[in-house]
Amino acid sequence: MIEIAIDLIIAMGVVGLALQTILGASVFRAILMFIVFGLLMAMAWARLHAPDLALAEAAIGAGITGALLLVTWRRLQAMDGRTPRVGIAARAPWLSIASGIFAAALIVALGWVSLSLPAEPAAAGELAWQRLPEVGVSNPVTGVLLAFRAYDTLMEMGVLLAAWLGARAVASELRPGALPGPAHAEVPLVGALLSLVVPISLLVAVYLLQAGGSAPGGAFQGGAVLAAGGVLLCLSGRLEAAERSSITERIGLVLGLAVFSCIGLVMLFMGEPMLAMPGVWAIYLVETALLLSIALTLVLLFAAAPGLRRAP
Amino acid sequence: MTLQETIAAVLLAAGCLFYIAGTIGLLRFPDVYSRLHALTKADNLGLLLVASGLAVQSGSLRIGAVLLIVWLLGLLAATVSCHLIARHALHATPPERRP
Amino acid sequence: MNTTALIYLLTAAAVFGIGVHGLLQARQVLRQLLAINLMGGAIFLLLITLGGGAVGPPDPVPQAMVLTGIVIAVSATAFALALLLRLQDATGTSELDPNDGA
Amino acid sequence: MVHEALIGLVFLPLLGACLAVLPGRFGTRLAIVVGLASLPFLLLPVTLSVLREGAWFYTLGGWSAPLGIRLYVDPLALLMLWMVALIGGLAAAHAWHDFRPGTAAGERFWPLWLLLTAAMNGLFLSADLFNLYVCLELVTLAAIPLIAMAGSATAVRAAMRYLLLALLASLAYLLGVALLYNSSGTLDLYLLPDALATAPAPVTAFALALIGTGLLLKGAVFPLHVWLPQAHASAPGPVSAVLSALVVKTAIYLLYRVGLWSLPAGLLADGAMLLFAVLGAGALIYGGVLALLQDRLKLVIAYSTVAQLGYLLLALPLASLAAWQALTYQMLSHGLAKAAMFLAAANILHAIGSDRLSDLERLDQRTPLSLFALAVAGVSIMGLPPSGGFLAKWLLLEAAWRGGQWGLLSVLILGSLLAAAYVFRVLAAALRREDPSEAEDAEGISAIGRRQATYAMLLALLALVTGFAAAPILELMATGIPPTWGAA
Repeated sequence: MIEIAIDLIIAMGVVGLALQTILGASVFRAILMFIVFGLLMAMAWARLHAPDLALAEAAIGAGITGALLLVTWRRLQAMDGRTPRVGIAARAPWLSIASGIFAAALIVALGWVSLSLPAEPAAAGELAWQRLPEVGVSNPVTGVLLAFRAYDTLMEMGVLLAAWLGARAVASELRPGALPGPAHAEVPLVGALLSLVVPISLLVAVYLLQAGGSAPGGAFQGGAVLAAGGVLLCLSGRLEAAERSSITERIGLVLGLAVFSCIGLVMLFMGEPMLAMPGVWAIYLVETALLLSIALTLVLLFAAAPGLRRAP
Repeated sequence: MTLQETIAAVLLAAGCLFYIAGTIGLLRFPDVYSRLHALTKADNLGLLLVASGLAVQSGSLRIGAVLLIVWLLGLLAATVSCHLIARHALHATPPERRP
Repeated sequence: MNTTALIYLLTAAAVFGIGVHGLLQARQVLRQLLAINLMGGAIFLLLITLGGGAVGPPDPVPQAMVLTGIVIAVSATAFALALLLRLQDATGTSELDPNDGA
Repeated sequence: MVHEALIGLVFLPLLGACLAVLPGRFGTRLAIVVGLASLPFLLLPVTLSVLREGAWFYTLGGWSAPLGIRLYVDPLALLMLWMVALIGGLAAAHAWHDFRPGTAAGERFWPLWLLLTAAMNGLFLSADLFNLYVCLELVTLAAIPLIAMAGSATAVRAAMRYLLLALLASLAYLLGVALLYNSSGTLDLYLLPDALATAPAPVTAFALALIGTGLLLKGAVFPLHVWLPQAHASAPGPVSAVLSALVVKTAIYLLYRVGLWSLPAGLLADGAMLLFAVLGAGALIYGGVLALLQDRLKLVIAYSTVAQLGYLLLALPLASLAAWQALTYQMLSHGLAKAAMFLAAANILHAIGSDRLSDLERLDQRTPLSLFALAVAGVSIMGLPPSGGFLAKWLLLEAAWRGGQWGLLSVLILGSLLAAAYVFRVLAAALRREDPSEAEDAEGISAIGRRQATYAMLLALLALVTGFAAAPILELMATGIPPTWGAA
């Protein structure tokens, strides 16, 4: 009974926050609502027995995405010189009504269709549980990500790399000085916080990585936590944008993709199938490379810069 | 209900009470500073009570230690963010209107 | 059907619809991106709930799909935000005029 | 050996992208050789094996489907892969001069181009619905920055619009896949028909409608084409070429895969095919009329893409061998001709500084090679003999005639007339002589201009040659006819 009540509270909160996100009076408010939406989604994941996702949602969905949205909003404001238009500017009254009706119809159809499906693991999922011992890790999600569907994970690293390459390509076309520089006054407390939080984020990232084999965690969650430490360093002005990326940064960006592909190719030329993992050590090696690439890419995307350097 | 469970329940309930008080303060107080005051004070204590309630309930020293770290980190984050928000609010108001 | 699953399936459907509505009627690109992210979240919720998350450990395959999806969503959002800055820089506005270029 | 070659088609461009990210001119050059120039050599053994043994699967990681992900290579996939290798290769050769390795622009351009190539190859080979989603996103996220790199405000606006709609389309696709996974228990395209036989029909219909809508939006099928003309017209030349020749085709290709390979035959399939045909007819006529009304060369070519994509859907209800050969041949000949046109248009734009039709006079003197390429490619687009386009359209007409589809027949003829009108309108504008004095050859002056004109010319000639050397390709395509049509 109490569990149903908790579910209801979470569900109502999620729906309410989603509404607030699209109706929020200002863009800033809408972004805040979206961040809280992400946090509440993390609770929904926990309730749905998916702690891996709860971690990922809190760290990536709410944390990194939220930071990206907020920093972009601030940059847009500084470029614009005025606040983005207040209130939801509807295109035409009839369009708003039509889209409302369409959305409502979609909700009914989707709700009806999904309720007619069995809410239980599918055939592929059953197989994943059965064949997990062959992989050598006990967290099934890690097994799927790094063994059964490793190809997805590899392509996904390509997507992350493309996002950074794309962001760099369009950002370098910006008029010189278009992006406002950071405006931080030195606050003593922040230094104290950083000296604690950044090492802790590294520690947590390493913990999540090694825990990922048997417990919730893994390269993505760890990478996002490490990236959060980097974001803090950028925000406080400890790291600042550089015009070019250093060779270390470039290697770091492609490390995940390159190590993953190369292990796959080595196995292929040893007569094994492509992307077969030679052992649990290989999974951890790949995950370490993924973690470093994810963290670095996310920090660089946040800084909207080709590279970073230590502030003088 | 064993003694352990009773203590845990009391601690959890007390923690929730503090959270509710903090939230009411956030919603009802007039300006940034008093809101922050309500929020940080009440919530930090609330977090401590909830964490100790959970620690008692689990009865494990290891989980208790982890919860202690959670509380300390929460405290740290709340302190710094509260300080930054107050600082920002102070700089955003012109000197003659500052409290 | 288990009540928890029912609750979250309806939540997912509602959030998806809200996202569609937000995307169709918002003018600022930032708001449209928020709406797209809401829709993504709704799909992820649907996947996990249908995968049996309401009753026990859910199907690991959709969980891995959602993890991949979350990373793709943050990548797409990050690139879209960079492009948005460029849009503001090149056109002086962070909105797309519905009447041009079509 | 043939397995290694197949894997190389995806992984060499991917590793090339990694290499191109590293600094220095040498890395980028090596990356282009490894990732792009190698593709035809990798494709040769794969093609031979398909010719000898027919279509085959490759199981990644040794985890058999439905648990793992499979690659599938069949004649249709081969056709698309060859198009990526040839059209992408010639467009890359064209881009080499504008985005030289070692320059700042080249450093930004090549990693994205290589990722786009890897993503398209991955997409054409993948047999897994969710993996296809990842590939689709990679295609989108690699292609859109290339549009924005043109730098103009129009290009940035077009890129933003494209991105938002492409993300919406991916989400519709993903939602459909989520529902299908739960109702059928598998993500494998080729296990789906059996698995769907027992699934509840309304769920299947709804999921497929979502997938279809997403793909129609990504494929810019009328009336969901609004993002395409500006995006394709404002991109840099070689990017426009691959966008029109390859990137939109990825969605159409997936539409074929889902519609013709995974959909259980029956009422649903028939209805969907009829809808596609109606949309295709709309695209053909609407795109043709709008192409006729544009006053910029690149916009004419872009609207022509909207129209020509219509052919790819129009013949779906015919479900015959001739129709299948016509569709695949249209895929190939349109790709070649359209890429040639966009490269030629880029050369003209570069040489005379404008692509307004009113500024195009006397192109036969100013940019003779590019104009010739444009005209030859135009012959294929119009469907005049002896081009590849002619053969594709002829096969379509024949299939429609045999099927007794008079409505379809008249739409086909109207479409060809419209294509003739807009191509002739461009050529007439280019051959005008308002000023009797001789103009000088603006293109032949520089070696780069000559070389860039040659790449456009090569593509146009290929579009022409496919009209002669069709028999082996058509035979191969006949062996790859979709299972639902093979019985017909």
